[in-house]
Amino acid sequence: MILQVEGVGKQFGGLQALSDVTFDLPEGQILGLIGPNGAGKTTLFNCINGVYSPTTGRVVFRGEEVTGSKTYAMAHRGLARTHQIVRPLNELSVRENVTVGACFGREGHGLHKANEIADEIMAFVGLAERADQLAGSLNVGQKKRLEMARALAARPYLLLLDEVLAGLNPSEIAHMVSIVRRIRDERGITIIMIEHVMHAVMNVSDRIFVLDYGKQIAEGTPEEVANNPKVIEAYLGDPELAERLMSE
Amino acid sequence: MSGWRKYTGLIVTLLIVLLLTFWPLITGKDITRETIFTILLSVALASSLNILLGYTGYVSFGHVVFFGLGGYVGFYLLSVQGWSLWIAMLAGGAASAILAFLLGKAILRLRGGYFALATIGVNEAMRAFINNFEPFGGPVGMTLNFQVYRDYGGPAQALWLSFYMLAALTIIVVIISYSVRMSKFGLGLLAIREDEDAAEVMGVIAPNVKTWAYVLSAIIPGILGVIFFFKNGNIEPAPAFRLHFSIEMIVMVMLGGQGTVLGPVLGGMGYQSLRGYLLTSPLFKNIQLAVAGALLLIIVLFVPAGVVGWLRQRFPALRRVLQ
Amino acid sequence: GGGNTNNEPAAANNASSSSADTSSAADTSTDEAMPEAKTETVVIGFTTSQTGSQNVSSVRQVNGLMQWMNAVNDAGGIELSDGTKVTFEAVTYDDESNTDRVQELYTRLATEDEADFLISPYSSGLTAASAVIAEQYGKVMITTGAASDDTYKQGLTTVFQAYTPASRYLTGAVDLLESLDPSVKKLAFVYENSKFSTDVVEAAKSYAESKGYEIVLFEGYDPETTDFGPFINKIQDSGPDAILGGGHFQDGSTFARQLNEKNIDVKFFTLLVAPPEPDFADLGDAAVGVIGPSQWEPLAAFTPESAQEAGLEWFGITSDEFVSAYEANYEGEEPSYHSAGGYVAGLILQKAILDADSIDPDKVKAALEAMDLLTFYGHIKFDTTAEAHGLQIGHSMVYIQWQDGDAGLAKQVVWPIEGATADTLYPMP
Amino acid sequence: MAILEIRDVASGYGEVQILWGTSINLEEGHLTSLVGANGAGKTTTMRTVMGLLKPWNGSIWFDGKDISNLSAHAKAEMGVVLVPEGRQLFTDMSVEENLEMGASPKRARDHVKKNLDLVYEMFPRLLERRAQKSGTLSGGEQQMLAVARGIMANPIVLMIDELSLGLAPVLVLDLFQSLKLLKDQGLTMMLVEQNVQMALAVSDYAYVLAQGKVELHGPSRELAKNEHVRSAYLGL
Amino acid sequence: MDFLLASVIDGLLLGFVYGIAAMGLTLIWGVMNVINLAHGPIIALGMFSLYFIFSLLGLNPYLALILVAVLGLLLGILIYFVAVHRVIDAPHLSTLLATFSVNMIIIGLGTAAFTASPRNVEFSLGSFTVGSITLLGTRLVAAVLALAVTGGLYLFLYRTRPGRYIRAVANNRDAAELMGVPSAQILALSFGLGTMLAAISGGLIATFFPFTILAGGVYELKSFVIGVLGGLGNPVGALFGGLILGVLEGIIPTFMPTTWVPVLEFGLFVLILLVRPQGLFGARK
Ligand SMILES: Nc1ncnc2c1ncn2[C@@H]1O[C@H](COP(=O)(O)OP(=O)(O)OP(=O)(O)O)[C@@H](O)[C@H]1O
Ligand SMILES: Nc1ncnc2c1ncn2[C@@H]1O[C@H](COP(=O)(O)OP(=O)(O)OP(=O)(O)O)[C@@H](O)[C@H]1O
Ligand SMILES: [Mg+2]
Ligand SMILES: [Mg+2]
Repeated sequence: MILQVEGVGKQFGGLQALSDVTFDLPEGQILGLIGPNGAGKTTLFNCINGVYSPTTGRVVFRGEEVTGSKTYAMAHRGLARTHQIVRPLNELSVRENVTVGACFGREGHGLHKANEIADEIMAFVGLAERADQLAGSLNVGQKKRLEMARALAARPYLLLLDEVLAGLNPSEIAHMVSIVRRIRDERGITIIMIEHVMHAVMNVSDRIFVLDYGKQIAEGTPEEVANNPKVIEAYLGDPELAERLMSE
Repeated sequence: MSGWRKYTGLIVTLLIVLLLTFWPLITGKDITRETIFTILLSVALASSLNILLGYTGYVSFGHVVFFGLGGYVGFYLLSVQGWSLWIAMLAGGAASAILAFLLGKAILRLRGGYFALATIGVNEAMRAFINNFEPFGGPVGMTLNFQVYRDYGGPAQALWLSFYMLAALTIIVVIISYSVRMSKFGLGLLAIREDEDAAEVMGVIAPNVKTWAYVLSAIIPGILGVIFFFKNGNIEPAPAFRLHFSIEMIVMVMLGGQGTVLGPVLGGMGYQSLRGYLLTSPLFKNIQLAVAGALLLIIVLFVPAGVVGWLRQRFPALRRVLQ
Repeated sequence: GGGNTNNEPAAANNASSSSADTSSAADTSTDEAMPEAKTETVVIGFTTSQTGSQNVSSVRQVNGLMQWMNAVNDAGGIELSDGTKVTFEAVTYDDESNTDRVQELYTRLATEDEADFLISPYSSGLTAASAVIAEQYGKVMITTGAASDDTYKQGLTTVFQAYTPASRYLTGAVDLLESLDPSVKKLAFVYENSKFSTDVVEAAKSYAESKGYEIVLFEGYDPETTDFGPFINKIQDSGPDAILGGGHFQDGSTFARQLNEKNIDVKFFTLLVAPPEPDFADLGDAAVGVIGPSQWEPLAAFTPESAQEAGLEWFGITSDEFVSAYEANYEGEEPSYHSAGGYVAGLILQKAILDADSIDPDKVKAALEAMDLLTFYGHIKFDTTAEAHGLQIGHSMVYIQWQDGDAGLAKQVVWPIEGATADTLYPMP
Repeated sequence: MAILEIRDVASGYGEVQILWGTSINLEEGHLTSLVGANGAGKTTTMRTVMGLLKPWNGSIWFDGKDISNLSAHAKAEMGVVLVPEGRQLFTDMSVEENLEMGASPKRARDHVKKNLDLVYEMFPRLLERRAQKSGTLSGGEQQMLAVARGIMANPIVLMIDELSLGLAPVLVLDLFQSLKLLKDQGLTMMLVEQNVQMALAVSDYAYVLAQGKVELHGPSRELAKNEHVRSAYLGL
Repeated sequence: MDFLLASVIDGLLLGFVYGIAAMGLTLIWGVMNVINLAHGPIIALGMFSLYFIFSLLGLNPYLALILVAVLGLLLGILIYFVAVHRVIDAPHLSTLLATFSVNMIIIGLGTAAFTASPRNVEFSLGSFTVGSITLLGTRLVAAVLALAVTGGLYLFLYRTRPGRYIRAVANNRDAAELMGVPSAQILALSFGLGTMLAAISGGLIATFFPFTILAGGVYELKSFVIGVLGGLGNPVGALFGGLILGVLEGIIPTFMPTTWVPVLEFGLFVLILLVRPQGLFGARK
């Protein structure tokens, strides 16, 4: 198991954003994390990578307890993430952004080696032509790829992707999905992805985990989850309604 | 050949500093030396501050505290304890570094305006404390007995000595500034400047990196303080911890272009030359402050990236030369 | 008005050369016309606090100095034995009452402007900063408006003090108090934290203690202080009979005003610097009874006759001449001791050049070291020992008090008894 | 009649030109979609219409008046309202204060009560969170609030950038339904939406933007059926 | 005991005026995230305006204060449009330097025009003696006025539409603009209000202490301390912060030399920044 989440809960003032979330993640899996808005998905990421320390429960990463570690410590241990609302280092070039990931990530390379890694990763995600552009001037799709590239450059064991497909058009989504799959297949990196684009997440995940109001309501293969009435009610909505809207 | 080209930015900057250094030797005039002394001092201070302000993005409004504290510690050792200038300089630098380290652990947690205010607070608290601290002469400060200068070849010779040491330190600062800019450490600083939380998520140990940047930007002002007040012959709390001076340092960094190696050098030169001119110009001397303010305002409003930043934007071809 | 109008000094950058011939005589075209009437222009450098806390006193000091300079120049300069006429030219800048600026500007005066002699700025703090530069560049400097003793104990060799040193500023006040009321025992010292005032009160304190006084409060305030509330509360709490202290004009007059507003009862109140200034009268009631030490008063009578009596050489004009010339020059402004101090600094230099019969700095310095004379301002003599070279040892203070007389509020000399113009008003109203 | 006309507008950031003569007409009471690849200039178009960017060329007409050079707040006063990309909430204010701020234009002040009921009905989650600081809402909740605040302005023309960004599928459906309701009440809308299929399904008319120019436009239904359009521009 | 009481009362009365000065600073800071380094010189201009109106026009100082307030408001709006508006969205440093250059301009012109010699407003409301404590009339009136100003500002910010706009613009300028709020005008108004408060506090201070064009600097530094004590953008907090500072300034000298006051003051300031940067009373935004 690369990651074990045991009874994790998080409270903000009077709000229980997460309660008693438990799951294990074997190495090499892609886990889809879905759930309605405000279900606590991002909060769960934040508890795993150390942005918040959980109010209850523990997080075990690669056999060691890491509950409440600092974010940079988690990065050094081999955990990388992207942000739902992108956070590029605006005044630095795309290459420098990616180099930061390589320099300070798990392997902690020197500048020279880190630059080589950055070049390779930028080519991989399709940002090579943008290497010398300032990160702030990228468009949404490119910024998402940049987030991805920075995380990958850290050579993580586990990658947390928070809505990397949001704001992308269908062809971009297809491209991004193939990248996600290749990350796992070619690099053996385990992935958890939060996503609202259903066809994509159903397509790429080995297993899906569903949160609602901070609680786990379902877990299983994409098919099992898609047909789970609780999930349909809380999250997917009435499939016929969609049909009806489109055919009107 | 290509090995050299990699360092063009550094070489250009060093050439400018060296030119300044040799100027008084060429003219052989005391006043040139005095003018260049003021300029080099500004260049060195601005370059040190730039490590924090330009690279890390933390606006220190009270950076003069390191200049003052270093100056006081060194001056005390020189004049009261009778130690040699060299040791006093080291002690001044060390005192500033230690203060920066302790402060770094504490106030660098604060962001943006809060940090800026905290540095003002630290400076004012330090000044008020020294004002009450009898071993350092309290409010009236300390005066160097002229006997001390004789150890360094008499007052006139001591002035030259101070100048050479300042020049050497300026060169060191420029090299440090360049090395930081080009290093992994520097990249970490830039990442912090852009988005500290995101940088941490990527693995930059921000608390440590920031603290070291702070320490690095404090050492040289500490040593410079010793040289400056040794040359001055006396030290008092008000001039040693003059808040206005801190702000002038920021202005210099800003004027030249923050976050670049060359910027603070040009900024320091430009600011001091302009000020020297205004102070003595018969036309402006009565309203020199207002004229300087108006010029500053124009720069802030219309050339916010500073000279170097503006040139880099305008002529991308010059980027290699203008680091 | 006490503005900085009439003394607008020579423009900054025009001091091209110190020994250039000037066109005072029509000898520029024809060499043989009057070959012996050579004119030397001596450049005198100094700064003025046109702005900042020392502004009032500094401007008066410079007014005095300029009056001397204009008088000498109008008279065709000083004539040396070889017939050379020495005239003077001033180069000055605004030091903003700021030590940093002082050092920068004196360096400029000593090098760029090639000043031959320097005069100090006003105040001990600024002067200490400028003295360092004078010494570093080996320039002879006459200090005035600067009484602190400390400066002269740092191994200086080219700096000469016109003022009575701080250590003798308030000792006379203690003597005066003792003569007025032997029953008084409790003193409070509240003083400005500056070189000068600290020197003054420390000397006065040990003098008072040696005379058996009890010091119930001894505390300094920062130069920018405008609110004396906390001190006044402390004074009230410690209940002294007499208050001594102060610092410079601004803080001193504020202190006096607030003490009066709060209706504090003291019998005897002495302040440094502020009371002798004519502007102190603006305080009205709050000024009545306040005593202050003065370097010079128009009423103090130093004359050629008194010089003869004391066996000293007399030099220069009389007090009356000084006052009337000053009032004529500066729109009726009454000179204060700072004005006289400025004038006498020039006078000392003039006498030294005459004695040296040269403008060579080394010779002038030797003449200064040998100087021992009486002027309208009093006795001038410098310490020549290595420990305190340049310290003034000839001159001493007089004490004035503001009294409400028939002609309204007026200053009276009350001490020393020999020179007194009125009895001391005691206790204070 | 077109209530809002964008005539041959050019615009961009700094010295970079993004729009190269874009023309769009919004018919009164219609829902118009603006689609195109990432970076095509959709957001830039909306920002220019709103006055957050100055048009370099061309003009913008609202209700027969040239509004090209008015500032954003003046346009909002007139009833042209934008729900921006990136939400732009008042993060330090509560949910309800945000909604109240939405009703700042004079024309909205009399309808606060009614509109508040409307948006709480559309987004019950907001009612639940009405006293929470909006900065701490989840991504999707923030998106709801942004849309709701736009509605509070009682707009004549409502422009929404990235309507369904980060919203759960169930909500997206509800939202589209609500939009249809609003449309039925006579509101004119312009929509940018990555879920192109859905967008074309609910809108009346659509513009396809590519590299800062309008490549194609026509009734949504026709575009949705056009195979060439589907493959070349919509990535379907 | 009397001594302590007298010191506390002195401090308290002064604290009201500190509070107003700080309120101006913290309003501008809270609303536009601008640390106004021209605050000190504006306080000094307040002093000079009152002085001139009083001594040239012979107006009662408290009537003059109304004029001073209006002038302060207008000056602030002017400064905003000339120096701040262009850089309001730029990084922190730009606004700091922009306001600092205004500081230099005011001080530069001020010294040229007024010289650095101290001025005094020769005005007194006499004093009242209660037991052994003497209270000055001018200070009592100043305290009352300070209370009134605080109340007015509070009501304005939290009970009026422009007040709400100010807070909205403070939070997200673009969004406010999209909601139909003329953000530039609102920012200018906020800046104007901030400088108006500075000018008022300057005017009040002028009725009890002598001053020069440089005199505002001290109050600017105090305002920083108070702003942090009371929490940014919170007018009531600023008033309380001012009172706390005033009382400290009164009490500390009863235990140690007065020159230690700034050491403790700034020490406390840094400490509060460290442990409670939102201020003792929490930043209300
Ligand atoms: N710092 C915080 N303080 C208070 N409440 C918070 C904070 N962060 C999150 N919340 C609340 O916790 C809940 C879960 O938020 P979270 O961001 O994890 O949702 P999410 O599942 O990622 O939703 P989305 O799909 O909309 O992004 C939300 O209701 C949110 O308002
Ligand atoms: N502030 C900016 N400065 C410079 N270029 C920018 C800026 N904002 C956007 N751009 C560029 O303008 C182009 C158009 O961007 P715009 O945001 O209008 O596209 P969009 O159609 O909304 O795309 P998306 O679907 O990604 O939101 C992009 O190439 C982008 O990189
Ligand atoms: Mg989320
Ligand atoms: Mg967009």
